[in-house]
This record gives sequence, structure tokens and C-alpha cells, in this order.
Amino acid sequence: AGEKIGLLMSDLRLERWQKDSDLFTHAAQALGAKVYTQSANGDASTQISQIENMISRGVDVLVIVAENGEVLGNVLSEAKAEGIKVLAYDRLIKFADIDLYVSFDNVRVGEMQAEALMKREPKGNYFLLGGAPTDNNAKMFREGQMNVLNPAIERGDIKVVGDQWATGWSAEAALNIMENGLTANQNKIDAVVASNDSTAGGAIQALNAQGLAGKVAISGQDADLAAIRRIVAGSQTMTVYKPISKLATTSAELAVKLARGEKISTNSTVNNAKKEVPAVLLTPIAVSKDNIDSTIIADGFHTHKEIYNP
Amino acid sequence: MKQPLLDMRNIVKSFSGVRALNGVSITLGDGEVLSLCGENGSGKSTLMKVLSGVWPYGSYDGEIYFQGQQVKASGIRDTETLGIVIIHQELALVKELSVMENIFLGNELGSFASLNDAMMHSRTRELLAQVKLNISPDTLVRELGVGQQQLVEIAKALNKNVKLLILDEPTSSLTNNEIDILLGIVNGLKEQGIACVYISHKLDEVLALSDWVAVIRDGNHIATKAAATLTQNDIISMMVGRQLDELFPRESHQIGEVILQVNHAHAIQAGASRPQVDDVSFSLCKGEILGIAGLIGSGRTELMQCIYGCYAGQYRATLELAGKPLQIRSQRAALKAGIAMVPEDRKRHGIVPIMGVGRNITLSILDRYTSLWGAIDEDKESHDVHDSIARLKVKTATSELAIKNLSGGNQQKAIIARFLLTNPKILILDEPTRGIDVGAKYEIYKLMFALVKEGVSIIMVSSELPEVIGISDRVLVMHEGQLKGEFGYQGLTQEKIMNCAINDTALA
Amino acid sequence: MLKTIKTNQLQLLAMLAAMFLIVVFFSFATDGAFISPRNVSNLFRQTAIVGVLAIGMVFVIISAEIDLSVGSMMGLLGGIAAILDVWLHFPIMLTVLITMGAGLLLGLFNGWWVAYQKVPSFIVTLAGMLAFRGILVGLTDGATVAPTSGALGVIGQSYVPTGWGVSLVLLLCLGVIAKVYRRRQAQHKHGVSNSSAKFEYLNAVISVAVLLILLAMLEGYRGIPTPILIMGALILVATYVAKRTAFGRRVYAIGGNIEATRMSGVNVEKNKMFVFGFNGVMVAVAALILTSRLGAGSPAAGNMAELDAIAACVIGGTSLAGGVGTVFGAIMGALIMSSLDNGMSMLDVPTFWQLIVKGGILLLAVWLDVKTKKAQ
Amino acid sequence: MLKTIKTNQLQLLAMLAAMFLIVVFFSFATDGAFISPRNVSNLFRQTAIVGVLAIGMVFVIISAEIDLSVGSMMGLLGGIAAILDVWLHFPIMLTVLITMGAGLLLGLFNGWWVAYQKVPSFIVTLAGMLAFRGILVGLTDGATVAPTSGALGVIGQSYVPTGWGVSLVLLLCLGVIAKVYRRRQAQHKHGVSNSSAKFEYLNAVISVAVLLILLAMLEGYRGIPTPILIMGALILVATYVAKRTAFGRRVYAIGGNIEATRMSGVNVEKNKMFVFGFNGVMVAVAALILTSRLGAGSPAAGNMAELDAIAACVIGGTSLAGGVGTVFGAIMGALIMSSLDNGMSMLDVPTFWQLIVKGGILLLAVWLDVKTKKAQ
Ligand SMILES: Nc1ncnc2c1ncn2[C@@H]1O[C@H](COP(=O)(O)OP(=O)(O)OP(=O)(O)O)[C@@H](O)[C@H]1O
Ligand SMILES: Nc1ncnc2c1ncn2[C@@H]1O[C@H](COP(=O)(O)OP(=O)(O)OP(=O)(O)O)[C@@H](O)[C@H]1O
Ligand SMILES: O[C@@H]1[C@@H](O)[C@H](O)OC[C@H]1O
Ligand SMILES: [Mg+2]
Ligand SMILES: [Mg+2]
Repeated sequence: AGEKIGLLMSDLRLERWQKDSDLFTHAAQALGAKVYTQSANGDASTQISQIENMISRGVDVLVIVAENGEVLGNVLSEAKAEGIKVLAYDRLIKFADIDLYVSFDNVRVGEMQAEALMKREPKGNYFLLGGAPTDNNAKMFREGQMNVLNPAIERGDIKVVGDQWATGWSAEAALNIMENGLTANQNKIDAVVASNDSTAGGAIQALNAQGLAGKVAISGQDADLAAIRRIVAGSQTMTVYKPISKLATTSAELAVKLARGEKISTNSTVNNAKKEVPAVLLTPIAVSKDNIDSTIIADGFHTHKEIYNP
Repeated sequence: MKQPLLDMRNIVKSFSGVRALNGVSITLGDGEVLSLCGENGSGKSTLMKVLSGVWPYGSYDGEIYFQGQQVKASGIRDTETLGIVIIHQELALVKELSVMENIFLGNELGSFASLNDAMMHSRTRELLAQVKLNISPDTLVRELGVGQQQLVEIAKALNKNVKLLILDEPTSSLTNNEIDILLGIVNGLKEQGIACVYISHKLDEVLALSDWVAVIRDGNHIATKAAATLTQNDIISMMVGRQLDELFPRESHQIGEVILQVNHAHAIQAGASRPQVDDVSFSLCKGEILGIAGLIGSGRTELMQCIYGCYAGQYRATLELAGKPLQIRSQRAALKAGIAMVPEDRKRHGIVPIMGVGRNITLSILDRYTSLWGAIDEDKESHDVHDSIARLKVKTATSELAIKNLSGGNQQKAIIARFLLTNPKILILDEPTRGIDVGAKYEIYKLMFALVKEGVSIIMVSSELPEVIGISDRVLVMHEGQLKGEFGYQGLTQEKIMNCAINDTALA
Repeated sequence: MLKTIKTNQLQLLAMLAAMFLIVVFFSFATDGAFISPRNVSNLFRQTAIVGVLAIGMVFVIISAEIDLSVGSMMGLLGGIAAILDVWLHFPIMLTVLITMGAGLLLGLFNGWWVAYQKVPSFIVTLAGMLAFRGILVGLTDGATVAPTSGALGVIGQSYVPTGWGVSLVLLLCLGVIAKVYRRRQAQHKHGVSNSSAKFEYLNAVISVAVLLILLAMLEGYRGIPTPILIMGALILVATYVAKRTAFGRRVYAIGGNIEATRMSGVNVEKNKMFVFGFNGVMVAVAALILTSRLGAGSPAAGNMAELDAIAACVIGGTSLAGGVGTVFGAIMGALIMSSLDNGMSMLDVPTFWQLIVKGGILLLAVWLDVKTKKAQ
Repeated sequence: MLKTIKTNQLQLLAMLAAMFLIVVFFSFATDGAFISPRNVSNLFRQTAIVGVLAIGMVFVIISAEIDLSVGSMMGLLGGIAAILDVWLHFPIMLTVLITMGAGLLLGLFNGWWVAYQKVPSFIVTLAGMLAFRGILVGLTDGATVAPTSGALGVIGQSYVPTGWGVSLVLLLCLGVIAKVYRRRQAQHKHGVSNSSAKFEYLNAVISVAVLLILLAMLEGYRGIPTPILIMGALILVATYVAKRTAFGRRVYAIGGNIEATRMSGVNVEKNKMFVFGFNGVMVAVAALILTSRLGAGSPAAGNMAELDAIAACVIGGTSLAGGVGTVFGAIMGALIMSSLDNGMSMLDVPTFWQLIVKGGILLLAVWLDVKTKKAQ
């Protein structure tokens, strides 16, 4: 007991990361470890400094939600030199010698979003509402979305009528973009491919003003409480629930094991352009009205009361 | 004796260890005018800042009694409620606001929720009429010349409940005409029983106006005497500690060939009703002192700006320097050609306030000290600085003191020093002795003669007619942007110049 | 006639010209969709938040200070409003009052440090920018606080009923005409000849025309959006404060020459503190609109909004050196910026191009303004 | 003796005192870990980027302008460096040269608009902030450009070999002593009496002591980090430029009173443009360090860095009104800020508290500074 774990978050101003952080800390503490948490507020340089500080403080394991998974190679070679184990949490860290990757497949998330929308609106006008133009994950979601949409686009079933990105995943930017998109297309939009719940929230405000909330299919991601309520209310079609409690607890267990030098079992490997990284890949779950109870509530991610009687 | 209105006892004021006032006492009765005389930096303004609460109670030693009550002001607001109103030496108007807004700043009329502009308008118009300023209350102060601004300041002071009016060098930027207006105002106040402390380097005004003259030298009170018993020379000898034989030390000097020929100078400010400079041509000879007189707004400064390449609007002029045509599009080009100009508005165009005196002096000639490495040779520089300070008798604690801490006159000397260091062939002095004490003036005149003897040519724009007549070899008079007269100095009188400047009658 | 137009009027013209060019360009590019009633309504609603922020900011900048904290402050106040509404179910009036009160306090807090403690406003408000965001994240624990009540929704989402809207605008038009008339009368009485009379009338006529056209457009969609009504009311109040009250005049004086103003006996500290307090209230209004519009309080809300507000002021002719600026200019600045955002997103311009074009046009617009002023 | 200490020396003392308090506090709170050689090394490396940016920025602010584009410019230049290195496999020297050249050009571009076209620098650089970011996203298509070559890594990641490092610092110490000695001699020669002699010696002794302690600490870990060597060299050069060259003198004069400086025959436009050009080069250096540290060019890199750089200058006593400021102060400002970040992250303070505390301490530090100055 007494293992020291450094947990490095990318940005606690987004609802889901706060949850990740709380769940992880709980689980790790239950196993007798001590967790130090830092958040980089969305800045990769800050994150590097924080990793350096964690190293000089002498942690045993680093658990990192990378702000940018491609810029940590240098600082992590420092960690390696100090014999510190590294676990990439949720986002893959490339070009670095890391010990473990626990995540969901981001491309898969994008695919699920598009699939759910296609199921409801197999034909029609699609509006693509991307995330932060400077966030690598935003691009991976888009990649997944296009994997699914492209065949339909080529067939001519689906027409992309707009492609805009919301700076900083901001709901306000998404709201403005959606208002303009609706105006430019005379409301002839059948589905909005929103990459997460925060931007979906903004877009739905715009749809709502046109009386289109619920009529236009719209995706999301993260299973934010606000989004789940919207799904219940019918204004949002789906969100991608990444069972964060599972992600967090699994990671916590594995991190403690890494610290103790125990053997760990994984279910896959992922190439991170440096090596084959042992990986535990969890499956994201598409959540719609029908399966809220069996997923979100069953997992204790949000309670029944929170969702239904605010 | 009846209780005096004002009684300042033993005032001592120091700035970081340096004593500016060393136990000065003055008293003043109702309706009396006291003039403060003394060299630049002797402590006149400081004494008045103490009196008006700019330096609050506790930041100086000594006591002040006003109407029998001890004054312990914490700021200007306190003294104003007592009826002590000061017009500072450095103009304190907000340039972007209108004349009316400035006059009522801090004392706006109207309710909390709404200003009564109509009332302020008519009151402003009255006040402007009182100071004989014919401008609209809505004119922005930015658009006024220095003299006009000074009159606005006076109007602003008159708008307050005055019992004691302090005027710190109010006439340094006024022309005779305006000075007369001002003296009239002060005399009027006197009749109403309002007292006045008057600071000026113009001793004729001092004698004409005051009941008492107090002289300060190096922060020490020398004497207070009844004005009636004094002559100008008495005051001067108390001020400088010795006699000056004459005010204008004209020395004979050689005047050579034409060195600068200015032809068809025009300057037009967008939006103005007439050109500020309207087809002016003149010449300047080597070793000559050319005086330029005229009323405020007659375009003298603008004409000089055309020559120095810094006129803000559109301008053209053909220049010939020593027979060769010359193109001047910037101050840099002018300096390169050997033309230097000491600007009129010291605060705006002269000093870099937070820089040291020395660095202000060498600002124009840094290239001269620059080595291969781009480094300034500070030995050489400080040598020049100390020479200049000594030559112009700039009174400053060290050459590193920020220039804004110097008295107005000493700032002026430092700026003159700056341009002298450029070794100009032609030196333009725009109101060079504005705000300068008689002793320093004398030295500046001496300096001018020394310069012309070395072959430098000088153009001196001045509103002080005795100076224009006493120093110039030749005098040009401007009126409404045009050249209206040219005179030799011999037999020239103030009347001749004024006639020409006002009545538009060319006598040349 | 042109000669008698004053610099600030010219500035206004330059800005109107820039705005006009933008409108014409986007109208053509979007086949008229840009000036459809609906998009005009969008555009205005999208301007409201930055517009309200700019109203507060312009006073701060005129007084020669700066406020970098408004983005975070708006986030925090919006978060407070959402918490009161969503978590505590406070009645809407109370929520509004508490939020505005909190805005006033935060503003006065900033102002106190600047005015009385003489800490540069850049530092005070930079500190606020960090601290307010920290408090917001701490309060909400990083979660989005949603959904807000229907009552709160009214502030940012509803429209003014047609009858009311039309009456208000007509009243406004009458006001404009009455003002010009009264001024002419007063000038007559005082015997002031003013050669720009024609200009003044023209100005009034154009103002009325613009107001009526906008009214027609907005009514052509759903009526005047409530946030626009709020912004409009604040513009009137703020213009009045700036031009017609002693406080306003002193703010200009402080920015123009603080020493001279102090010498004139003005309590510059108090006035400066109030400027920040006023700004805080404006931030609170903007925060209410934002929260209502988003239907949620979000911990990232308002990020970087200070930059937009400052930019709106500067584009609108406010000088960062203080002493110069108008409320109307700041609003025009905000409108220009959101027109660019709106137009480009209507045209579906790729994001990176949007950034480049927006930067370029900002530069050009202000450059144009500088050139016209200089030419004068 | 105290009376003869000048205001800027006092300011320095206040800043050193603030720094000292921060160090003492964090050292106790972390049981000494804060001043362990390793953490000192970290701290300095974490300061280098903002430090280099502050060196360029301080000149801009002294000349009474501002540069909001440095964050985006650093991102763009870092992106260019990464593209040259990763995609095009340019040799490192060429990459460095091109990046610095590009920095110079971008800086001069900003400067040209400010100086010759008279567009307020706030607007020019706000436009740059948008446009440069847009270009970066366009160039990289929003993707991270990685991994950079080992050669590029040297700039931000390596350490100076012990022998070299020690010699350099000793040389520096000698230089400090020689300087004081020479100055005393010169003053003697000119017969200038200077009562602050003791202060000057004390100053030199303290400087040397601090340098040696730092050297010992850094050598105690892995030696002097290369970015710190670079920053150190730039501090020397920039201090020299500011204090000893005509250019530096003119920059102060321009910020102090631009009109008077122009009347004195200084080409203020050219000098202003060069200030921005110089700043561009500093941004390029910072960009190289950043890209090397990240091992990548990232489209989000440098976001908001302008604010840190400006804050460093202001904390370090630079006046936003122009005319006042020192390179050393700006570096101290940068160091204070990164000490706070570093110390709090060592202490594991929750993020939202970090924001609040950082804001609070910024405010207090500058307040202290203001108070000391006023007391004098
Ligand atoms: N704020 C200050 N800091 C330091 N020294 C000052 C300050 N104000 C005035 N002094 C010094 O005090 C002395 C008296 O200055 P003061 O302005 O009173 O002179 P003055 O008699 O009004 O001169 P002038 O006729 O030139 O206006 C000068 O040596 C000046 O340098
Ligand atoms: N027609 C005018 N209307 C209003 N103001 C004017 C007019 N002409 C000149 N002025 C103002 O008067 C000021 C003084 O003008 P100018 O500098 O030409 O006069 P000057 O002869 O040099 O007088 P001074 O002794 O004040 O230097 C100018 O700055 C200008 O603003
Ligand atoms: O879950 C999402 C995360 O993966 C992305 O990087 O940032 C936005 C979040 O919504
Ligand atoms: Mg004086
Ligand atoms: Mg003049």
C-alpha cells in the first residue's frame, strides 16, 4: 500500500473529466494508493510541466489523460528513466514508451454517432458539427463519422449541407453555428452530427428555437447529465456513453498493479508509432432513450432521480 | 494690524532630501496682489502647490492660516472650498473635452441624473466674454493654441468661488493683447476685494499690477517689499544676487549672405476656413537673428513647422539652403540639413518626461556616441551632458533626475541644449524664453549672440515684443497666415509691430 | 458641407461604410439569405452578448483602464444564475437580482483595487480572470448546470409581442426627431449658428429609416428578440450616462487627463471604482442572456469573451489610451465582428479560413478608419 | 543609505522579496522538494518559453504598444519548424534559420502596420492572433506534426556539459565584477560622487552569489538546461540593447513621449517596426524551444501565451503606458508566475484552487510593489 499515483487530466472544465477524476481517485484510494491530481486546463505545455513536477515529486505511476497525445514523448522518456510506469488513459499517447493503454476507440465513437443518426434518418441533409479544430480527438471522431457516412454520401442518400467546427468545444459557438446553418438551409436539415454533448447542447438550443428539437436527429458523446435529460425529453437522439466508471476503476486497478510491479492482463495491443502497447479497450455504448436504464443508471453513472426528477 | 487673509509661516518642503523651500513666510491682505519673483527653480511653484493643497498637509513643515483659520488641506478640493483657486503653470485641461466641459469639470451644473447644458452654455459664454475669448463653448480644447488655453484656465478659475486667486505664470504664453485682458481681470477682482498671488518673470507686469513683491532665491525668502518702492532692477538684483546692466545684451555681429530662402510656403489644415500659412516667402542670412512677431493664431508656428518638416496637415514650400534646393519631409531630414527647431509646446513636443535630464539632452545625437557595436559611449555622452548643463546653467540635482521634476524654465534650457548639440546651421526658436526668468533669459540672449557670431543663423518666433525688438536684426510680422511687414530693428517700436499685426497695414 | 463634419462623425461614417460593405458582400454571396429577416434576427441575437459586454467595457476603456476579467466573470455570474435557477429553484426575479448584485460587487471589487490601491487594472483583472474561473469550476464542480427553467429562458430566447415592439420603436423614432428639433431650437435661442444643420437632419432621417427597416425585418420574422430589446435599452441608458451626466463627463475627463481632472477637484478614485461597478452590472446582464440562451451554466462559458468585448470597443473607435470612445461605436464594432462570424458560417467557410479572413478584415476595417481620419 | 536607492532599484528589491517569500513558502510546504536541484532545473525549464517571449514583449510595451499575436505566432512558427523537420527532413540549422527568418518577417509585418499605417497595435496583433492561428490550422490540417528529430530535440531538451556550463557562469561572474569596477573607476574619473556605492557592491556580490548557487543547483541535477542557456544569453543581449545602445534608448524615448522623440529627429516609425521585428525573432526562439520540448508542432500550441508574456512584463514593473520597464524585471515576472504554477502543482492543490490562488498572489505581489514604490 501507499503507492503514489499521479493523475494528469487535460481539462476539468468539461463535465466528463471531472467524473473520470472522481471515480478514478475513489477506486485507487480504496486499493490503498494515494492519488495526486493535476489539470492542464487545455494546454499541452502546462501538462508537460505538470508531468515534470510529478516526476520530481517521485510518483510510482503516471496516469495521463493527454491534452495532446503526440507531444509527450520527450517528457515521458524522463519518466521511464526514473522507472516510473505510464498508463495512457482514454487518449492514446504516441511516440512514447508507455506501459498500458486503457480506453475506448475514438474512431469507433464517431462511427456509433453516425450509425445512430443513419438509423433514424437514412436519407437527407446532414450538418456536420465538429469539435475544437485544434483537438486531435475531434478529428478522430470525424474520421469515424465519415467511415459510416461516406457510402451513403456517394450513393446520394445523404447530402452534407454544412461542416463547421466549434472552437474549444464551446456550446455558445455551437449555438451560433447551428442558428446560421439552419438559416442558410431554410431549416432543411434532417440530422446534426455533433461530436459531443456540450456542442450538442448548444445546437439543440438553436433547433428548439425553430421548433425542430426532436424532429432533427442529433448525436452526442459523454452521457453528460444534461444530455441524458435531453434524450429523455426527446430533443437529443443519442449520446455515446463511454462507461467511465468501468474505465476509471479498471484503470485504477491496473495502475496500482503497475506500481506494485504485478503482472497485468490485457485484451489487446495498439501500435503507438513507438511500440506495441498492451491495451485494455472498453466498448463505448450508444445510448438512446431505450437503454438509459440498463446502461447509465445500472452503472450508477447517474441516478434515476437525477435524470427523471431534477 | 488687521488680521491678514493669508499667512504662510516658515514653509519648508523637500524632495527626496533636496530642499526646495527653506522656511518661506508670506502674508497677504484682502484685495491685495502679491507677486512672487525668483529665478527658475527657486521654489515659487512649489510654494503655491503647498498653499493650494497639491502637496497635502503633513508633506511639508510650517503653518498656513487663511482667514485666521489654520489650513490642513488633504487635497485641492479642500482649499477650493476655502476659496483658494490656483491656475497651474503647466496647463491642466483635458484636451479631448470641450471648453465648456473643462470649465465645469468637477462642478457640473444640473441634477445627478441630468446635466443642465443650457445653463452651463450661457455661463460659459459669459465667462469667455469676460476673458475676451471669441470661441464657441463647444470647441475642443485640443483645437486651441496655448494662449487660448491659458485664457480658458482663467475662465475656469473665475467660475469658482474665489477669495484668493493664484496665477502661476499665466502670461508666459499670452500676447500683449491678452496680457492686457488678464491684467484687467485681476484689477477687477481686486476691486471686488479678491486677493491674488501672481507669479511672473515679466517684471513690468509685476510692477504694474502688484501691491507687494516677494522674492525667493534658492528656496529662501529674500524680502517682501511694497511694489511702489521698487524698480525692475531692484527686483532683479534681489533675484539673482547681482545687478544686470541691461536686459537685452545686443552685441554687434557680422551678417552674411542669404543662407536660407523660403518661397511660397503654404499650409492647410483640413477643415479650416483659411490656410494657416498663405504664400509666405522670406530669406534668412548667415549670422542673422530674424524675429517673427504676430498675434496668436497668425501662423508663425505653422510656418516654422513647414520648414522643419513637421506640419501636421498639407503643406508645400520651396526651400533653398545656401543656394541649393532642399527637400524636407521630416524632422530628421531637417536636422540632417542643419536646421534645428526648439518647439513651442514644451510638454508635448519637447520633453520626454520620465527620462533623465541628460538623456533628454542627448536624444537627437545618439548616433554620435554609437560605436561599431551599437553601444553608446557613455563617457563621451556624460561629458557632453555636463558641458551642456553647465553652459546653459540648467538647475538640476543630477543629470539622471527625471526631467519632469525640473522647473519649467530649466526644462526649456535642457531642450535648447538638446538642439544646440546638433550643431545647427539654422536654429529656429519658437517662443524660446517662455517661462524663463530674467537671468536665464539674459543668458539665452547671450548664447544667441555667441551662436550668430559663430555663423549660426537664428529664427526667433516670439510674442514678447521687447524681446523681438531687443534681440532681432530684422523682424517679420505675420497676420492671418500672411507676411504683412518687414522691419529693421533700428527705430522699431512695439506700436509699429502691433499696428502691422492687428491693423493689417504693411509699412515695409 | 463635408468640411463641417467632425472627426467622430467621420469615424462613424467610416464604420457604417465598412458595415455596409460587409452586408452587401455577404448578401450577394448568400443570394440574399444574409439579409433575410430571419438571419437579421439571428445576427442581432448573436451580437447581444458581446454588445452588452462592450457597453460596459467602453466606459472602462474611456477611463484609460482595461478589464480582462469579463469573460471569466460572465462565466461565473452565468454559473451563479444557473445554480440559483436549476439547483435552488429560486424565482426568476430573485435570480436576476442576485446575479446583478453579484456583478456589481465583483465589478466594485476590481474597481477598488484599481482606484484605491493603484494596482494596474491589467493585473487586477488578469487576477480576476484566473480567480473567477477558478471559483466557477469550484462551485459547479466542473459540471454543466442544466436545464434552466422556462422563466429564465425568456431573457435570451423570447420575442417582444408585435404591438409592443412596434410602439417602442415608433416612440424611439419620435424621440430622435424631437431631440434634433429641440437642439435646433436651443441653438437658435442661443444664436449659435451651426453649419452642420443639414447633416444633423440627415442623420436623424437616416437613423429613423434604419430603425424602421430593422423593425420591419425583425417583425418579418418573429418580432424583436428580447435580448435585443435589453441591449437597446442599455444602449440608450449608457449613451445618456456617457453624454448627459456628470459621471459620464468625468469618466471622459479621467481618461483624457487624470491629473488635470484631479486638479479640478473630481474624486477620480470614486468615479473609477464606479466605472468598474457599472461594468460588472453589464457583465451580469450579459451573463443572464448567455445562460438563458444556452439553457445552461457551463464552466467554460465566456472563455475569451473579454477579447471580443475589447475588440468591439477598439474597432468602434475607442482609444486604448483613454478619453475617447462612444457606446454606439462599441456596438457597431460588436456588430461588425458578429456579421463576419455569421456571414462566414452561413457560407460554410472552413474554420481556418474564417480565422484568417476575420483577422484580415479586422485589420482592413480599422485601417480604413485610420486613413479616413488622417485624410481629414 | 536607503534614501539613495532609486525607485527602480526599490522595485527590484520588492520583486526579489516577493520571489523570496514564494520560495521560502513552497520550500517549507514541500519539505524542501521545491528547492531540490531537480525541481529547480524543472522550474527554470518551465520558465524558459514565457521568459523568452517576455524579453521580446518588454520592448514592445516599453515603446507603448502591445502584441497580442505572440501566442498564435509562436504556434505558427513552431508548426513551421515542425513541418520543416518532420515532413521535409530539413537539416536542423536550416530549420532554425528559416524559423527565425519567418519570425522576423511576421514581426516586421505587424510592425509595419503599426508604425507606418498607424493602425493601433491592439488591432493589428489581434488580427494576427486570429490569422496566424488560422494559417497554422490550415497548414497542418489541424493535426499534430510529430515526432521531431533528435537534432531539434537538443534545443529544448539537452543540458550543457558541466565543463562548459561552469566556465560560462564563472565568466559571467567575472563580468559582473569587472563591470562594477569599471563603473566606479569611470565615476571617479569624472569626479561624480555616488553615495550608492555600497549598494552597487552589495548588488554585485549578491548577483554573483545567486549565480553560483544556481549553478551549483543545476549542476547538482544534470547541468544547465540548454533553453536556460539560450534564455540567459538573450537576457544579456537584450539588456545590452535596452541599456547601452541608441536603439534601446530611442525605444524608451518613443514610449515616453513619441511626439517629442519625433521632433528630436528620431525615425520613430523605423524604430517601432524594428521593435516588432525583434519581438518576432524572440517569438521564433520561443517557438523552437516549445516545439523541441513538445517534440511536435501542435495546432493548439501557444494558445494564450501572449497573456503570460504581457503579465510577466507588468509584474516585472513594465508600465503599459510605455517608457518604463526592464528585461530583468520581465524575466523575474515570468519566474514568479512559473514558481506559483510549479509550487502549487507540487503541492497538489486542486485545479480550481490553483486558479484562485494564482490570481490572488498576482494581485498581492503587484500590490506590494505599488505600496513600496509609494512609500518611497
Ligand atoms: N516633484 C518634484 N520632485 C523633485 N524635485 C522637485 C519636484 N517639484 C519641484 N522640484 C524641485 O524644486 C525646485 C523648485 O521648483 P519650482 O517648480 O517651485 O520652481 P519655480 O520657482 O516655480 O521655477 P520656474 O520659474 O522655472 O517655474 C526645483 O529645483 C525643482 O527641480
Ligand atoms: N482660424 C482659426 N480658428 C481657430 N483656431 C485657430 C485658428 N487659427 C489658428 N488657430 C489656433 O491657434 C493656435 C496658434 O496658432 P499658431 O501656432 O499659428 O500661432 P502663433 O502665431 O504661432 O501663436 P503662438 O504665439 O500661440 O505660438 C493654433 O494651434 C490653432 O489651433
Ligand atoms: O469526450 C470527449 C473527449 O474525448 C474529447 O477529447 O474532448 C471532448 C470530450 O467530449
Ligand atoms: Mg514654476
Ligand atoms: Mg506659435
